[in-house]
Order: sequence, then C-alpha cells, then structure tokens
Amino acid sequence: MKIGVFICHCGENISSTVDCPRVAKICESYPGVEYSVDYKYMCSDPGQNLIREAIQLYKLDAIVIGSCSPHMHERTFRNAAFSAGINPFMVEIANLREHCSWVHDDIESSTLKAIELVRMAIEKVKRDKPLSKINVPVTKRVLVIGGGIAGIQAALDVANAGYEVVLVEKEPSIGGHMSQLSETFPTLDCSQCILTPRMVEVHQHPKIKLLTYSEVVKVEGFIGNFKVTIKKKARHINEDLCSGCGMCISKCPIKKKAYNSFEEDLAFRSAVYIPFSQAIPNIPVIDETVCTYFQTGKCGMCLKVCDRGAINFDQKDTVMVADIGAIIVATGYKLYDIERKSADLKYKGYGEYGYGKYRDVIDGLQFERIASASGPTSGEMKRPSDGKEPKKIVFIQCVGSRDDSKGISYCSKICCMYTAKQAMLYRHKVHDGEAYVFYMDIRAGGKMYEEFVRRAIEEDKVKYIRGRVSRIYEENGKYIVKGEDTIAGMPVEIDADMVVLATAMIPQDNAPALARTIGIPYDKYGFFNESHPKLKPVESTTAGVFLAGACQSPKDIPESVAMASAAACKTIILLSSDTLEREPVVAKVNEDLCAGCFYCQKVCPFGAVEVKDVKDINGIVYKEVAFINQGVCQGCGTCTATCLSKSIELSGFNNEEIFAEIAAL
Amino acid sequence: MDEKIILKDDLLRICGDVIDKGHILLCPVMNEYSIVKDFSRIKLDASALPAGTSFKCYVFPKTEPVLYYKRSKSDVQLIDVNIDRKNIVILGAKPCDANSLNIMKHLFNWDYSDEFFNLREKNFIIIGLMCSHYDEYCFCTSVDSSPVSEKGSDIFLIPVDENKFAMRIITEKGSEFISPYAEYLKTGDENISKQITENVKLPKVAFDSNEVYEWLGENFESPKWEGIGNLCLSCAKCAFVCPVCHCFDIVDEDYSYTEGRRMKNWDGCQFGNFTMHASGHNPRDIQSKRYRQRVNHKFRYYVDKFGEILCTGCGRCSRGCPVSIDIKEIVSNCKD
Amino acid sequence: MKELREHAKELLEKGEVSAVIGYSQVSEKRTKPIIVTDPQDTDQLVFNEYCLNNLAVYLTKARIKVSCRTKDKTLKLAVTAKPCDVHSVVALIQENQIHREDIHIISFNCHGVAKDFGFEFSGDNIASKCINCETHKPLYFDKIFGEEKETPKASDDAMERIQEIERMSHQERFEFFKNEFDKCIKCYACRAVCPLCYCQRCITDKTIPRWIESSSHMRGNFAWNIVRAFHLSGRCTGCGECERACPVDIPLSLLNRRMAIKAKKSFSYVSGRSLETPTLVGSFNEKDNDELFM
Amino acid sequence: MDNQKWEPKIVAFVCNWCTYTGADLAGTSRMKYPANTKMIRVMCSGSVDPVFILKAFERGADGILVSGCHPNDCHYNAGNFHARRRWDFFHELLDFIGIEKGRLQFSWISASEGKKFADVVSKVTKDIKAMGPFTNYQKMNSEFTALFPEEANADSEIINQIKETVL
Amino acid sequence: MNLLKEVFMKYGYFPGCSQTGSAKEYDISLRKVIEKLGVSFDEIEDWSCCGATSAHVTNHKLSTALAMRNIMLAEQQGMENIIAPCAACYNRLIMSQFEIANHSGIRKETEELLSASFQKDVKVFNVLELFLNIGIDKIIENRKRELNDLKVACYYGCLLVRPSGLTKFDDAEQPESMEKIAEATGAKTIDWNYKVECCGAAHSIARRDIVVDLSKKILDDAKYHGANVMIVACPMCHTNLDMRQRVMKRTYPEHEDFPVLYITELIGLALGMDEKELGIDLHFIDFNYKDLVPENSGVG
Repeated sequence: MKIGVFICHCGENISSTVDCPRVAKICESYPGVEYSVDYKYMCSDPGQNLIREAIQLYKLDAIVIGSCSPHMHERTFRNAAFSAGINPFMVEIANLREHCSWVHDDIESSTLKAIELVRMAIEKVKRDKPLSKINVPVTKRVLVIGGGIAGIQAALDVANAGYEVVLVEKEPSIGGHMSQLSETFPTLDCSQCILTPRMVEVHQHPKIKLLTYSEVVKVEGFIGNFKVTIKKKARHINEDLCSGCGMCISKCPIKKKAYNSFEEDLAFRSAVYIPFSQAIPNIPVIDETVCTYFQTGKCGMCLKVCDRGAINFDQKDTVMVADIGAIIVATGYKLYDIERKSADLKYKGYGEYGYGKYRDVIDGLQFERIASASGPTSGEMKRPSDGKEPKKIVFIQCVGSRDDSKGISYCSKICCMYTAKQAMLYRHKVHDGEAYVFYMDIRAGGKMYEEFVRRAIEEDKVKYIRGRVSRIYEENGKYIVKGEDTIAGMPVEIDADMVVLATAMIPQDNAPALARTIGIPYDKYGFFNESHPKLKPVESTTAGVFLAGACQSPKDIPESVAMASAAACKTIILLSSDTLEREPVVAKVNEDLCAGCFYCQKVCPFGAVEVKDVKDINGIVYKEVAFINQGVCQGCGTCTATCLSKSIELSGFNNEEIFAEIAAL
Repeated sequence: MDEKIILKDDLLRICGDVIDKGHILLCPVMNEYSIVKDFSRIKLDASALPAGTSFKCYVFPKTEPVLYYKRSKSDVQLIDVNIDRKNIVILGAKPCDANSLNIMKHLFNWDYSDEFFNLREKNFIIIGLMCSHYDEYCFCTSVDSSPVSEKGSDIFLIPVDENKFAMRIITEKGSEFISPYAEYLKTGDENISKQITENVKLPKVAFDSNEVYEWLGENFESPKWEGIGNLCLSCAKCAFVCPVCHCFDIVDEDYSYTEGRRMKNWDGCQFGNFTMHASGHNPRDIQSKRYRQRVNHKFRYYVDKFGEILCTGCGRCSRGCPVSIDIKEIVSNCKD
Repeated sequence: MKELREHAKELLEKGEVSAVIGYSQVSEKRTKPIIVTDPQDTDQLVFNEYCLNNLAVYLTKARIKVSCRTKDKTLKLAVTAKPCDVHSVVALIQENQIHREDIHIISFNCHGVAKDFGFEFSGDNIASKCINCETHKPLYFDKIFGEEKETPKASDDAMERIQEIERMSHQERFEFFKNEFDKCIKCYACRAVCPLCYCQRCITDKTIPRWIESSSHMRGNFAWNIVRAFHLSGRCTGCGECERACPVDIPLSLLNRRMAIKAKKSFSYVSGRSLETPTLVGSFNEKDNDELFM
Repeated sequence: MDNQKWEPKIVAFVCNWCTYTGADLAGTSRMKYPANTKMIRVMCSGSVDPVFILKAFERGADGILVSGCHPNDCHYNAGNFHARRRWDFFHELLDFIGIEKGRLQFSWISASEGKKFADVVSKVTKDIKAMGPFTNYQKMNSEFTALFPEEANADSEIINQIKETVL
Repeated sequence: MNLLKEVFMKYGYFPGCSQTGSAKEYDISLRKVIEKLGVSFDEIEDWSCCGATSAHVTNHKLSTALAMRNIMLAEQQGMENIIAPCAACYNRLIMSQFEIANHSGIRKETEELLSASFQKDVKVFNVLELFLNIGIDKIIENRKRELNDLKVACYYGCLLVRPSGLTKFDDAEQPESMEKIAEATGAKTIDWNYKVECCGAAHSIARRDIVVDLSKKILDDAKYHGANVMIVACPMCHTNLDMRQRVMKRTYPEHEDFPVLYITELIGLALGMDEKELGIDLHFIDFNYKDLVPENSGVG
C-alpha cells in the first residue's frame, strides 16, 4: 500500500509550534509511506491540487493529512481524494491544530506529539477499507406530533409543499396552549382570532390527516422509513356521524363532576364535552371516568338525544400503523406545578405560596382564562374564590424558573413578557385596581418587547418591585404577600386580593417517555436535545426527526412558529429526493462467528439489530444471528464493544484500525 | 549394570552441590515439578502419584520466542534468540515422566532438528525414581512401560529403606554426572534392588497396544467417536498436562508498529481452531473427529512414524478431565 | 433415583425429548456426564452429592443441538440440573442460546455437593459455592426429585479470601494476581467448561486484530484472565466449574465472585435468577452510579 | 528511568460528538494543557472496548482517559449509559486485580466544555505524573523473556526466562 | 413492617445544654413519655456543646468539630441512632454530617482535630422524627385521656424543618408532621400562617425588642386562628414564646397570656401524666388542662 502524507502549516497556526517540515520528513521514513510533504495551506485550491497530483503521480492508495480538526475539513479532503480517484474513506486526518499546535507552547514536545498523531493516522489508514455510501428509499409522508401552534404551522408548511402529513394530537382538539391565551404580547391581538383560521385550514387540508385524541406508542425504522404505531383513544362518538350540534352536551346530566382542563380547572364541564367552542374537530368526547353510563351502566341520555346515532359506548381504542419518512416533534410545554406532588418530587413546589391551597393564588394560564372573553368569567376580572373583582393584584415572576432550590435553573423566557401583558390587561379592565409585579430582572429581548414593558410601567402604572416574595398567607380574605424590595432595601407586605404566579415552562410530563419511544435524547429537565446548539437547532440527533416549538426549550409564539417552519423546511428537503445517501459508518455482523446472544440488540439505541435465521443446506434453521439494518444503524459502535465474540465491526472505526492506532502510540 | 547404594543424606548433599554449581534442580514438590533451592523440601516419595503436570515445560516451554524482527521501510531485519544452556537436574522423576523426552525427541528431530528442544534436552540430567503406587487412572504397563522402568532415566533410584537408595547408573550422561561424587557411592547388591522391583505392585494391563493399533486402523468411522465427541468439551487440558503432547503454534506478536517477535506456543489438537484453514474449511470440524485424532495420533500414527506409542501411561489426562473422560477406558473398551 | 430413571425413560419412550443429559456413576465418589438417547440406558442415570458437573454447558454444544433436530421440528432436550445449574440454564435462555420451550429441566432439591471428586461429602469437603447457597430448590424446573435436607455448615473461605485481598495494597494485589496468572498455560479448560462461554469463536481466538495474545506469557495471561472475568461479570452464575477445571489451580472464582458482588451491590442483580428481569449487560438505568466520571 | 525527565504517556479514547469537539473548542480557545495525552477518536464512548485499555497498557501507556457525552446528552441516546455500566465493572475489576483506579479515568465532557477538557487532561496528567510510570504492567512485556533485542543476550535475563516459564 | 423495626431501634440521647437548664421540663417530659411508649435510650457519655452557639458563625471549624465530637462519641459507644431534642442541636449535627460527607477537606480537618475517623453512618433524629418512628398508633394505643378540648397551634420554628435539602422528613414550607402527632393525642390542630416563621431566637438576649415583635406576631396569629395552646419542639422557641410574654406585656399591655407547651408535654398529658410530673409548672405561663375543660363535661 502506498500512502501519502500531507502536513499543513495552516498559515502559521500549526507551524508556529509544530516543526512541519520535520514531521513530514520523519513520516517519510515510515514503512508504507510513499510520499510526504508539508505545505502552507493544504485546504486551499493549490493545496488540494498538490494532493491530487501526488495521488496520481505516486499512485497512492491512501492519504493522511496533518491539519485542522476533521470536523473542519474532513469532507474537503475526502472530496479531493475522490476527485483524484481514490476512495474518500481512505483518508485520515491527524488533528495537528486544535489538538496540538493551539494547545501546546513548547515546539519540541508539540512536534513530537504531532509526529505521533500522524503516525497513528498512518497506521489507521493502512487498515482502512474502501467504503461506499449507503442508499435508502424515502417514504414521502411526515408525522407531526403535537397540534399546538408549532405543530399546526409545521403541518401546514409541509402539506403546502405537496407532501402528506399525519398530525397527531393527544387532546380532543388541536390548538394547544395558544388557544387558551387571551391576548398576545406585544401587540395585544386576540390569540384565538389569529389561531382558529389556521386550525380550520389544517382540518380542511386535503394532504393532512388529523388524528386527535391519539398518541404515538411506538416508532420503529429509520430515516425515510419509519413505521409509527398510533393509538387512537376511544371518544365513544362516531366521528363520521357526529355533526357537532352539541345536543348531547347540553342534555348531559353530569355537569359538575369534572373540571374543565381547557379552562385550567376554573370551570366544570359535562361528562360528554368539547374542550372549547372553537375546537377542531368539533366532535365531543365522553369522559368514562365521570360518565354515569360507564360508572353505573344507566343513563344513556346522550344516546337518546343524538339524532344522528353517533354515540357509541362500545367504541374501543384503535391502533394504526403508518409509514412515515420524517417526524416533526412539537409536543410543547406545561407549566410548573406549584402544588405539592408527593408522587413526583422532581420539582419541589411552593409551600411558601401555599401549595395551591389558596384559590386566588393562580398561575399564568389561569389568569389567561380569566382575562379571556371566552373564558369562565367572560373576560371579567373576577377572582376564583368568591367572584369579587380584585382591587389589588400581585404578579410574581420567576416562580420555579431560575430557582435552583426548586429544581430548575433555566429562565423560562416568556414570563417577563406575559406578566407585563397580564398586568396591563388587568389595569385595562380594573381601572381603579393596583397591580404589583415582583421581578428578578426584566428580560425583554425582542422586537417591540422592551417598549411593551415600559408601556406597562409608564402608561398603565403597573408597580414593578425588584425582589422575591418569601411567603403568601391568607388573612381576612386578603392574601398577605411578604417580600423584599431589593432596590429600596426594605421588606414589603402587600395585602392583595389575588396573586398570579408566572410559573416556569417545563416539558410535558410524558416528554421523556416519548423521547425514548422515538429514540431522541433529552436534557435533564426533559426538553428534547437539538443536534447542534448553533448549526443544527431544529434537527434532533436521530436522523429524520426534527424539533419544533417549546418541546426543545421555552419559546414564545413567533419563535415556535419560526422553528416549526424551519423544521418543515428541513423535512421538505429530506423528502424532495427519492433516496437518501448515508455515511457508510455502520456496524456489520460476521454471521459465521455470531453466537446469537443478541446483547447487541439490547444495547442498540436505534433498534437496528434484527434476528436473522441461518439455514443449513437442507433449509433447516440451525442458528439465529444478529443482522444490522444498515439504514437504521447510526454507527455508534456500542454493539461492537458489547459483542463478546467480537463478531461486529464498525466500518470506518473497526477494531483493527483502533488497535493499529494504539500500537502506533 | 553398575549398581550403587547411596544414603539419602548424601543424595541431598549432591543436590546442594548441584545448586551451588548454578544448575537448576527440579524436583516434584507439592504435586508439581518445581525449581528447588531449599532441598529440605525434597521428599523423594516413591508412593506419590504423578505430579499434576510433567516437566515438559522445562524442555518445551509453554511459550518461547524463536526470533525477533524489525520492519523498516525497505526490509525486515531478523534477530536470533540466544538460547539458554543451563544444566537442569531432575531428581525423582517418575518412570512415566522420565520416558517422555525419549518419546518426544523423535518429533523434534524428524524432518528438522529443533535446536530449541535439543539444546535444552542435551542439558537435562534425569534421575528417575521407582514408583510404588498407582491409582485407577495409571496404565503404564499397557504402553510398554512399568513403575520400575529405567527408560529415559540417566540415573535410576530404588528406595531400599527410608534412608537408602539403590542407584543404577543408566547412561553415560548419568555416569559423567555422578563421577565427581564417587565418594558417596557404595557398592550395592543387584539382587536386593531386583527383589524390591519385583515386589512392586503393577497396575493391571488394561489393553494390548497392538490390538488397539489394529482396531484404530479399521475403525476410523466407528460410531463410538461421536459418543465421546458429544461429551468432550474441547478444552485442551489433556494435551497440556500430557508429558508427551508436543503440538505448537507459531504466532507473531508486535511490540510496536515496527518491531515484534515470533513466538512458539503450546497448542492442543482438541481446540476447534487447531485445524482451521485460512480458507475457512476445517477438516476436523467437530469434536468427535478431534478426539479420534488424539487417540489415533497416540496409538497409531506415532507408532507408524517413529515406532513408539505417544503415551507414557501416566493417566494425567483422565485424572484431570473436567467431564471424566478416561482414555484408558476408551481404548480398552474399543472392541466392545 | 428410581423415579429419575423412570421419568427419563418415559420422556425418551414417548419421544418428548431426544436426549437426556445426566450423570452416571464412575466410582464411589465420582460421576461423569452422560447423554442418554436410548431408553434402555436410563438405568445408568444417578443423582447424588458427587454430581459436580454443570451440565448446562452441553446445551449450547452444536452437535447435540443437531442431533435433536428432525426434518419437521426440533425435539426437546432434557437436562438434569442442580438448582444452581438452573441459574446457568436461565442465563442461557436470557441470552437467546436456548428457548425455554425447547428444554425440559429435571431438577432436585439440593443440599450441596462435594468440593471435588474423591472427597467424602461433609462440611469440610463441601464445594465453596454451596456454602451460603440460597437456592436449595430450583427456581425453574419441569420435574423435581429428591427430598429437602440440611446443608452441612462450613465457613466461607472464598469470601474471606476476597476480603483478605481487598485489604491488601494495590501493589500486593498486583503481585498476588501476577503469581496466579503466571501459572496459566492457556489450555482454556475454564472456557470449555463454562456454560456461558458459548461463543463460536472466542475473543482470544480472533487474530485480526489479535485481541488477546495467545502466548501464555505474563502479558497474554493477564489479558486473558482479565477479559475472561470481565466478559463474565454480571453474567457468571457462580457454578465454579472453571476453577475446578483449571489444571494449575488459578483461583478464578475469586474474580467471578468479586464481580458478582459488584453486580449485586451496585445493581441489585444476581445472574440467572429470573427470566423476567432484563440482563445486567445490555441494559442500563439513568440513575446508575455516576461517581466514576469527572 | 530518570524520573525528572520521565513524561507519562497517556491515551484518551474520546467520542466524536462531545469530547472530541470539546477538545476542538479547547484548541480554538487556545487553552493550554500538557502534551502527554494522545487522542483516539471513536464514534461513541459506548464503543470503547475494555480490551483497548489493556492494549494501551501493553503498549506502554501510563494512564488512560475515556471520555464521552454527558448522560442524556449522547448523540446516540444511550451509548454512554451502556459505557457507564461497563466501566463501572471494569474499573472495579482492575482495582481488585491491583491496578490503581487513577490509571484509568473517565469523564463526561460536552462539546461546549473546552475548559473542562483542558482541566481534565491537565488533572489526569498530574495524577499520572504523581503515580509514576506504570512499571507494573510495562515490566510484564519482558518478564517471560529477555528484552528486545540486544539485551536478550544477557545471561541473567535468560535465567529469568527459564524461571518465568515455569508452570 | 419498617416502623416496627424502628421501634426496636436503640437510641442514643444527646440532650444539649438547654435540656439541662432552661428547658429542663423538656428533658423530663421527653424521658417520661419515651419510657411510657416503651422505647429506651442511653445518654451519650461525655457529650459536649453541639456548636450551635455563636461558634457556628464565628468559627466554622470549631462548630463542626464540636458537633462531630458528639457523633463520634455516639459511634464509639455503639449507637447508630441519636435523638437531639433541641432543634438547634439537631440542625447543627445534621449540617456537620452533611459537610463531612460532602467536603473531604473538612472531613480530613475534623478527623485530625478529633484524632478519630468517622466510619459508620450515625443517624440523627429530632423529636418529631422520633415519634413518627415510634409510630402515631403507639401514642393512640397508650392514650389515657383524649385532649379534645385543646386547639393546638403547632409551631415548628425555623430550624426544625430546615434546610430543606437535609431535613427530608417533612416539608420545609408547609410541614404537617407535628399536626399528625398532636392529633394523635386527641387534640384539634388549627391551620395557621406562622408555623415556620422566625421567633427571633438568635436575638433572644441582645435584642429583646425584635424578639418581642416577632414572637407576638406568632402568638397573635395562633390566637386569631382559634388556638388555645401552642406546642413547640425547640427550647429556643419555648424560651422566646413562653418566658418573653412578660416582657411582651410591657410593650403591648393588651397582651393576654398564652400557654406554650413542649410537644412531649402534650403527649405526656394524653398518656395520663399530670402537669407537675411533666414539669409544666416550671413554665412562666401557667397551663392546667382542667382549666380548659368546660365544667360538667365529665372528663377527668
């Protein structure tokens, strides 16, 4: 084998601490090295030409480049090698810049290290095998998980590009949290007015199949070829027959047994219900847990009044399997629970604010419902306990957020803005009321955001107090809010009628479970991880799965929408070709040696390992061996280390290559 | 035959001198042949069972370098190994072990003279000791040997009483070794030792090696092999503890990316990979074929080639077999 | 004994199994494995305190598997297994080597076995694994024989030895194991008798690259013994066959036992006890100990 | 060996996505750390086999660092979790056999932790320097036989040779 | 099952300085109640100050060493569990244990100071944990009278349930364990706002004015919510809330006496002991259960 070694000076970046000519000269003496040279800029056009010419002149089989990190220019050099006629995977890079010249001062020791690094690369390249890219077909259908604003936006964008979309929403209606909001900052336009047309569009779009009251239970396969199992929960209503007239709802005798979760438990709903009047689809759901028929076997009032015969008490959960090419995850967020949850001590809750004991200490979404014209108070400012108009209201920011002692270190990003908005809305509705805001800092980065906060303070006379609240307790129907004004350096006590806590945005409860189902990583809070924090913000690390909205980190509406469109765009790029090209760094099983213990299957994070029968000449299966689906394998190599008989090799990083590197130390 | 009498104490004195001269003294201690520095540990017990392993490893080490190499850009440089020439004195070798070098010698000097073996073997002095005890696995009498056989020993000892040995000097090497110590030797009476040896209880002759030879030739495809093959677990413990098994493997081991050494290691015919070809074909792919090979090699092929049975009847292979396969039983029952 | 033979005979006669793997008596205090395919031969089967072999090792032998396969279906294989050997069977099932439905487990109420052949079974000569054994009754079986008896009391020397080693300094430990590993002759008897060493080609037989040097010099012996212990950690069921088979008496079960203690302490896992729990190797818990990592 | 001049040889097995990138970041940030550590890039910390460690020791490494992504941060979701369990066992095994825990160290270093990478490498280098050369393991290379190649002739070594091949 | 096991645990007893002086009645009542419930404990021999005095703000090393000295003694005397009835002692002991466990530097330093090494994990309990361990049922079983005329305000104070990361037996902000124990005596408990507020103990001597203000708020809130007695589990709190009521009257002449009991005394009453036996007569504010019982109610 003839190997060429090319040492780059990177201007002076490498050559200032590494004696590049010496490295090149020493490498020339190694067995197998046919040609060795150093040059000022290997990645430049003349540099690449030098490589190409050397490959052709010396008939090189493989090359080693001593340059910057492979993350930087591996592709460049592979292409150069390819254009000169050698397999792009017969190229190894020794990282002489980031791992050597930039981090060491002493010329002698860094030169010696550089020699060793190049030597390791030479030994590895000797064992390299030519690889070719893998092609996999693409199913042109997209799954969007979550029907909030991010999911709606992503679904519409993909569908408008002409691809089929399956939109799965776990609630009976799409719309998400945005449909609960009263008005949006910083424009104070009505949230539902801008959202509902988009919801309708989703419903009517010929390319979108909408599955509400459904959940993703299993994801198999790989980019371009996922197989997704979706469970459609029983509504007990025949969706084809129901006209959405609402007769069943108005006649249902169970009126006050269940809280309306859309109204954030500020109102009741009947046993058969539509979450809210603009729900899409406008089809009710029967709640088995409170319905008299399901509890006692009697009643059946809805059955009697439905003239379309759409009520079906026997309906069962159904499961369907869809072929999917790409997945957009847009599961959104929930709010930090201030109540005491003995079952889940992940977050501690706020005992000092009464653990939800006081009915007038509410969270931001509850306030949204009170302020909303379609809410339980029809938009009138009334406090939940006695329906009185609160004359003094306190908003507390950063409840949960930025509070390590309660388990969350991050900033929830939107609370400063929505608190300002809510205080403003309150002042607009209660002209003689006083609004106080306890804050740590005001974070109003965004177009017209800072101006909006200033407006709340200056025009609407909201009183901002910088400090934390240490305790809230009830006295004489008032809520005594004890806190500190850190600017004045004084303790403050406010006897408020109502307190609104701007609780932190946290991931949905089932986010980690869903992440495991799909096979994407998540951080310690449960937010899904993007592939690269800067350059790949909408891709998950699993190929073919994209992220949109607040499931990745706290976001406001415009950011969620932007991310959704970005994810849609990435998906469309993926679906635009009929086949996919993948890097050939995948694991391969030696079937002769495989003992069939299937530990590889157990450790494979992607489910790439399948069972393959091996037959003798009579066609009788005599052993089962592991088989790695090259389309699914992501090339982590965990199986190779787990395999006890070493029957699996990871192409491009096989054991022989690594042993050679170790030997060259 | 030159027969002498020597006191045990004098024998130990000779041992002391051997050690002082810088030779290596090997003696069965605690169930194995070990290098003895403190000769109070020497027991010289004729009624002990054969040691767990033979002294094969001192003449044919479990691993040894045969050459070193260094690769450079243009060529490969080879460096020879300087072979050790130390004298080794083995005191108290069982007759079944003593004979092993004689048997193995043929193989190492057949088509090629193995200097690694020969140089070591040349420097061996084997002082054999009569054996007065056998167990259910011993069958030396079935393979042309016996507990009182002098075969392979340079000097042979017969315990007369607790403190005295009759000493027969068998070979020239033996007499050369003992000559400096003539003062310790008294003239002995051949009849006394003869009487002792004749009274030694011999293990029953379990089989006739000639019949076994014949049977093996005719029963290459016997269904018996499969039964044994199913039980055998393919470890090579039998081969590794055998005093005469001599198969070895040659491997190259790298020190670094340019330097390395070539090693000669013990190998065992019971390993599945023993006959694995580079093509992937394995002529002895299943255990029954491998076990058949083992028995054939010992009782037929080696006889064909060198006229000797490749077995000393020490019974180590059967005594240690994890699944209690008894070669004596298999061979003696071959005809049923 | 009689019931055992009759049961085996019945199984073979009815064609429920193709073979019965069992023990036969060699001499008073010695048994050997036997594979019975002919109903007539079942009267050789025995079970007593001298049944030391772990017969689970035969379940993965390809030839035996072949002999129980007919054109249409795979016949069952019956194996006599002490309760501790059943752990090995369980581990093999978990590792997909055999299927539970393909195997008929004949087990016994067990009160221990002798430490080696030729020793009278008693408290002094009880096998080390039987001291403090918790499974006198098999956890899984299809047929059980034998009556429950008291296990002779003995002190757990192996455990004391482990503790003794743990009290040593690193240098002393290293010297200790160096001396032990030095004896190794690479006969691989430890591997051959281990029911869980079923790989078709062992890591040590791999030559490209050479994972473990085949030479039995210090370096090769160290690598082999460490890797053997590591490959069995979290898997070894503690049958102790490796140590019994070793011709040079390397205390292999010290390593195996130490790793089993680790598995129990850190992961509350004991190998081969339950078909339901996921195997230790191949699973993980997000809450696993993270102290090791900076 | 002259301990004053002796420099430890340290091998680091690092995952491509987090630690290797973290090391790149340390480079672009021009953080300084000792030059003793040579890195071997693997795709995931889950793919590092314990035999690699033994091989590295055989080849004269005085210390080894294995580093991957933080838990839950793995590019492959779970590779590092499997690695963590594996190393927990292997580390304890080596410790039991008498190899000090400091010889083999582990860390989680994310792509953004250039500083941590530099710190960890400096710490490992410091630790290994304090422990001295790993003669225990390195001695084994020649313990059965003479050193390569000239020393092979030394008589005393040949006695060793016989002694060490004793069963 | 677990509870049963705990009952038979043997406790070491770390009284602390207050128990031998200002809070003698706490010590008396604790010993009596425990005995009645069938639990025994040994006083740690040669115990010393826990370091909760000014030491923990002036000399960190000293305060840790003082606390750990007592734990070391307990360990040496074979005790696995110790009770520290004083909230300040309790807090100091668990804080020191935490520091020892988490900072090897401090551990080394303290071990050197005490020339001993800490091997075992000695568990420190306060009285609330003690009674929870013994079991509420045990109190109910042994109850001789039902104190159902008492409306009890359970006052935890600042140290008993904090810091929240370490005192895992109850919530730091809305604790409930004392209520559970009090209800086992048959008494009613009230929901009120000041149960974990500061009584000013740190300023007990130096700034009585602060103490009076803070304590008054606590007592007033309890009264406002309908309590007729307050129970505490800390000698500091008791000092401030009981003894300082006289001073309180000087600043707030309208203040009416409000009895403050130790939780052990309350249990003692329920177990049938009388006020004198429990040392309640040593309090500054008189309390006699019979006074509270409406006449002709037939109790007692």
